[in-house]
Amino acid sequence: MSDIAAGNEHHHHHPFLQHHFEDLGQQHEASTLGMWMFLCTEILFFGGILCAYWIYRVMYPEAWALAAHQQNTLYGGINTIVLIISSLTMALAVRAAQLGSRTWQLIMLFATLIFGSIFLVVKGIEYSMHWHEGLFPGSHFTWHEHPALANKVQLFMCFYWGMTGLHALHMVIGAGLLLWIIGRSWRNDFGPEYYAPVEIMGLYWHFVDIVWIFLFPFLYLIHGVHHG
Amino acid sequence: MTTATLHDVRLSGASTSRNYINDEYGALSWLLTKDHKRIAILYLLSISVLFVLGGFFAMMMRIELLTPAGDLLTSDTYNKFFTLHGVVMIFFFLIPAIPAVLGNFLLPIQLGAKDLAFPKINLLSWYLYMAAAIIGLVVIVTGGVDTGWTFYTPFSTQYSNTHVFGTTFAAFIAGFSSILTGLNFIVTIHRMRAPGLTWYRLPLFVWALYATSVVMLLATPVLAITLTMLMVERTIGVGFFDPSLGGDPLLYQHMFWFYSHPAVYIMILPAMGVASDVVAAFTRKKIFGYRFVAFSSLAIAFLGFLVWAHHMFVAGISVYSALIFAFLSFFVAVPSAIKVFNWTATLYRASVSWQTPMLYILGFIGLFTIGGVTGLFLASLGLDIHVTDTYFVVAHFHYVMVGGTVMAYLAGIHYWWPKITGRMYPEWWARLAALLVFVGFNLTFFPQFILGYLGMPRRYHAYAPEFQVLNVLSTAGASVLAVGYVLPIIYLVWSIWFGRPAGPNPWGAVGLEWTTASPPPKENFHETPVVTWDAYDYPAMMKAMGETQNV
Amino acid sequence: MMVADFPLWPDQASSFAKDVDNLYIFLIILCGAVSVGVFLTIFYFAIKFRRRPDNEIAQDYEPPKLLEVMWIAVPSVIFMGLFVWGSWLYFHLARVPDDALDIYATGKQWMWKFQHPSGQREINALHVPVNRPVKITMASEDVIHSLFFPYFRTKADVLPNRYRTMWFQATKTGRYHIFCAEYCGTLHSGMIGWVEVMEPADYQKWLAGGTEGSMASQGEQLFQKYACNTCHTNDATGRGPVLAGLYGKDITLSNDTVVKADDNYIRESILNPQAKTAKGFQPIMPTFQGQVSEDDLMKLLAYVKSIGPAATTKGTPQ
Amino acid sequence: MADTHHEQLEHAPHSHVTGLGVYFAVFFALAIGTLLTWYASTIDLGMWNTPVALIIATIKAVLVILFFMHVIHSTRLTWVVVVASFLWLGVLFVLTFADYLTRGWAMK
Repeated sequence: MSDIAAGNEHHHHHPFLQHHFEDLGQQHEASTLGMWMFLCTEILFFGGILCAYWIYRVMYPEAWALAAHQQNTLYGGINTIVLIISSLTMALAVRAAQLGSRTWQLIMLFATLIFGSIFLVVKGIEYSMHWHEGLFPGSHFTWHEHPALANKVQLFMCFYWGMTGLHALHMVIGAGLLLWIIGRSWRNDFGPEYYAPVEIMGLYWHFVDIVWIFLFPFLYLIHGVHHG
Repeated sequence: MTTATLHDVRLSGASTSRNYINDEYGALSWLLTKDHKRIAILYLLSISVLFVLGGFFAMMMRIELLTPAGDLLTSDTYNKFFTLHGVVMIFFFLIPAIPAVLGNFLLPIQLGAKDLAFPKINLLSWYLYMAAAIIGLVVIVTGGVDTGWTFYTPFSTQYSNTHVFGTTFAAFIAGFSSILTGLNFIVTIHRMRAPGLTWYRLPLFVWALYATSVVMLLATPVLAITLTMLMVERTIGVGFFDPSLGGDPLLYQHMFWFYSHPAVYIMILPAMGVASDVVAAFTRKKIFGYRFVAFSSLAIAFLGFLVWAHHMFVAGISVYSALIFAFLSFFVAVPSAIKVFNWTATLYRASVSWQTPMLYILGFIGLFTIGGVTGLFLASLGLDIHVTDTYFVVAHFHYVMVGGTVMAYLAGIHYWWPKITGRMYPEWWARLAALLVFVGFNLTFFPQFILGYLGMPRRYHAYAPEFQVLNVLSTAGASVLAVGYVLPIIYLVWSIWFGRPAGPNPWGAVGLEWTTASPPPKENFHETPVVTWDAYDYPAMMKAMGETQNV
Repeated sequence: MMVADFPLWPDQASSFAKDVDNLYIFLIILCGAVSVGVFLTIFYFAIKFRRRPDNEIAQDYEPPKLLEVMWIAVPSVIFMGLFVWGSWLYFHLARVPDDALDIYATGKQWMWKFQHPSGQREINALHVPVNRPVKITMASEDVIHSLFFPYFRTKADVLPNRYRTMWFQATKTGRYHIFCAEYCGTLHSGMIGWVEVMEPADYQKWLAGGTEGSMASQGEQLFQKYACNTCHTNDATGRGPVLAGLYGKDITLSNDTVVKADDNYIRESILNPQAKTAKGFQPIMPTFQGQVSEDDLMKLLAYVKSIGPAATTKGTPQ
Repeated sequence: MADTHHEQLEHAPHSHVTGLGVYFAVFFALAIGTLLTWYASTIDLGMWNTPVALIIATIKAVLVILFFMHVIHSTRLTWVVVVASFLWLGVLFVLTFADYLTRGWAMK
């Protein structure tokens, strides 16, 4: 027992070790585990609306294909690539932190922020186009191409705006967090011993990327439009 | 080593000078605290206020229902009161009550940790809870909401003229508070256990909180997205569940109950954990079938996710899926039965003390059993058609939620009150209150089973005259119950100043929380404890006590 | 009302009331025994083994582990039995007899509207003959309601935009409650009525009282009023499918899937015709969404049914 | 001594540094997957269009989770958390669809 008491006194007092943890290892494990738990709730959060989306997709396949056909595949595709690049730069930023390179950390974090912003700008352009085309659900919704399916196309657009909107909101939050991480990185807070915040930031960013990996085919690429 | 450590159970913590309460002073030291114990106190205060508010709505309803005609309140007011009763009691009392108050206070101590894994997030949980509560209060003051706590569409999205958005937003925020609490607990249990504290040495309260947290984490996000979709639909006028677009209101119900059925287990699982700890302490015995009880918590958490559509047997789901859900619903009762039988078996050849916490738990076991077996009526498909949406359901879930959760919450408050405040409550008054709660509860809710079978539907402001006798009985019971609830508030507050000092271990109970001072020091333990004994190892402790002549 | 002084269940006024009550009574006995057993056992143990000076420490006794197996296995077996019993009843309630009398119900905030095939309409009251299966086809005009007949032990939620059916066979003449069991707004508790179970002869007499013609014939008039008959002609020359003999048949759609021409298909084809166009026809029919009330929809449905195959192949109901 | 109390826990941050090659390989796989899923949507695969899109998206997601999010080098507990979230999502989908897909079944 005295052995243990002695052990407890031998903390290496790292400035970012919180008082209630035994050591940085425990702290790192706890925080990444916490982030994974949070992502688990995010999976079920997006999963809920996805489930609803799929129920209706199975009920109204024609309307779903027709509505997806209205989306701009080029913009969606560009955004997918942009987001994948940003995921790569994020992963490289974590690697730079692990290896203790402040310069590469900052470069990669900035790159991530820039690609994330490009994504949001493209998304904004798409939104404004849809808005002017009258594809926002509600009293101003306009649809003439196939009037019998108008209601269900509107239902699809609810999901389009809802799902991409939630995703974009996550992107905005992610960009804010990136700014904060960049600030800390600038102060040279991170190194091989302590990089949990960068890693957690990365987990979040990759998760947002994964959501888009699913949203792109679900909302833009539904095969099967029969023009009758 | 065993004896040495158990020896400490009686001796350590004698120094009461510095503790978490008097460590710092001033309002800010409480509002900005990261100490899990202080946050638990913040929760205790806010939850108590909301419990009284929810109770007020209940009492007004019971008074209205004295007569068949709707004469005291208008229909709209009555509808708002039952909605607010449900919203306040479920989202602001039952879900956070045991985890956020007792769990927050005790989990780190029972684990031998200095705090939860994420103290700042813990404080954030409380602020989110308060934000939600304040939005809820604003809604109440500015006119309320009348959709029922279930917010069924299309009534909530297109027909109600009340504050649906504000209320669902409040529930949404409260959900985040609950998610963060669950997350914090799981990480803490995995990563912050004291040396030697293996999984099978954990108190069953910890197991129960673990199972609860899993449900919080996996179910609450689906509520969040469902309410988000509802809020969007309410705001832009069309949306996801809108029948005129081809949307299906039953889809809302599916998604809502995917959360709200498991939420029932968020409310009852911690209560079962309290019951296990209290039964062990007041029988001085290890819980019979410890591992069965521990794993039955996890089994409930898992099976609880597979049964949600039993709320929808008459709603228009397919007959075949109703069969699946009914089948699974029966089996969620098995782990609950395991617990009840194991608690009962623990009493055999025990040393049963009739102190207040045990009184509540004895009541809990009986009432929870009634609540559980009446669930079988509702799982039996053909019978459910008749009794669903009637007072039978109301009685059933009050037996589980009030007879179960609230009784266990009161048991836990009394059991750990000496630890939390360092003072004993007055035993005689406490026993009287326990008796009043038990009698008042049964008088209130038992008649409602009969009312339900007679066909009185839920949420009725005015009712057919032949239902009056039973309703009067129920209201009479509610007033007894109200007295039973007011008494503890009075004597517990009284005891903070005038109660007998408790000492570290007034019950002679085993558990890390009883090895530290009452109230505990800010860091919980002066040095990290090393655990070498099993949970509820009373024989070993009694032996240690005998050896030190310190009875 | 034949309410005893202190009844424990309502009168058994339908063919399955007795079945439901039997399961109820069985469960009361079973669950009562379990609950009372648990209560008595805990209090017996709590008193017998109460803490006394010679009993400060619990005896070091572990009951046999076999108990655990027992109280997992025994409830499981009982639950299987209950599941089968309850499901048997549920299927019984879900399976509508072929010869049932058709009645149409509309729920709206806050009243019940019923229409009889012969054309009678009533609000918050329903007249039915005794000892004859009655099938109710229901829809809501606004929010979700639930049509509840406690004396018949049955209820079903009434949904907007979708037909549902329920059935019962009243076995006792008399006057029984109708409740709305799904909360639907301000006057939810006022959305109540009476079902009057009559001798068949009395029911016929009641039916003979003033009417604007049968539902089917009113439907036929609407069929002409909305000019449906210009396309849905009686021979295969029209621009729309022939409706005679159509009801209940399988239909191949333009995308080659097959659907059954049931109540909900007819309903959707009127309100949103291009959603499921029959194969070989152009999607040219205009939508009638918002133009036909729920009541009129039901009349049109009754008309399509009346010219369905059942009208020619099946004999008159007993 | 301080580190022996935590069964699954090593004391230093588990600092497995993934090689640059792996990151770039995953990136190219993701990019190719994106092009592939776009291409697949332009041709008629009969009933296979939806499954193909789903399979490609799932593979991409798994790659991100395993390599970018380092799950492949993480503790068992992390695996459990990841698998559990998808399992529960599966419960939501399967049981909800159990209702919708059987609504049309006739009563015998």
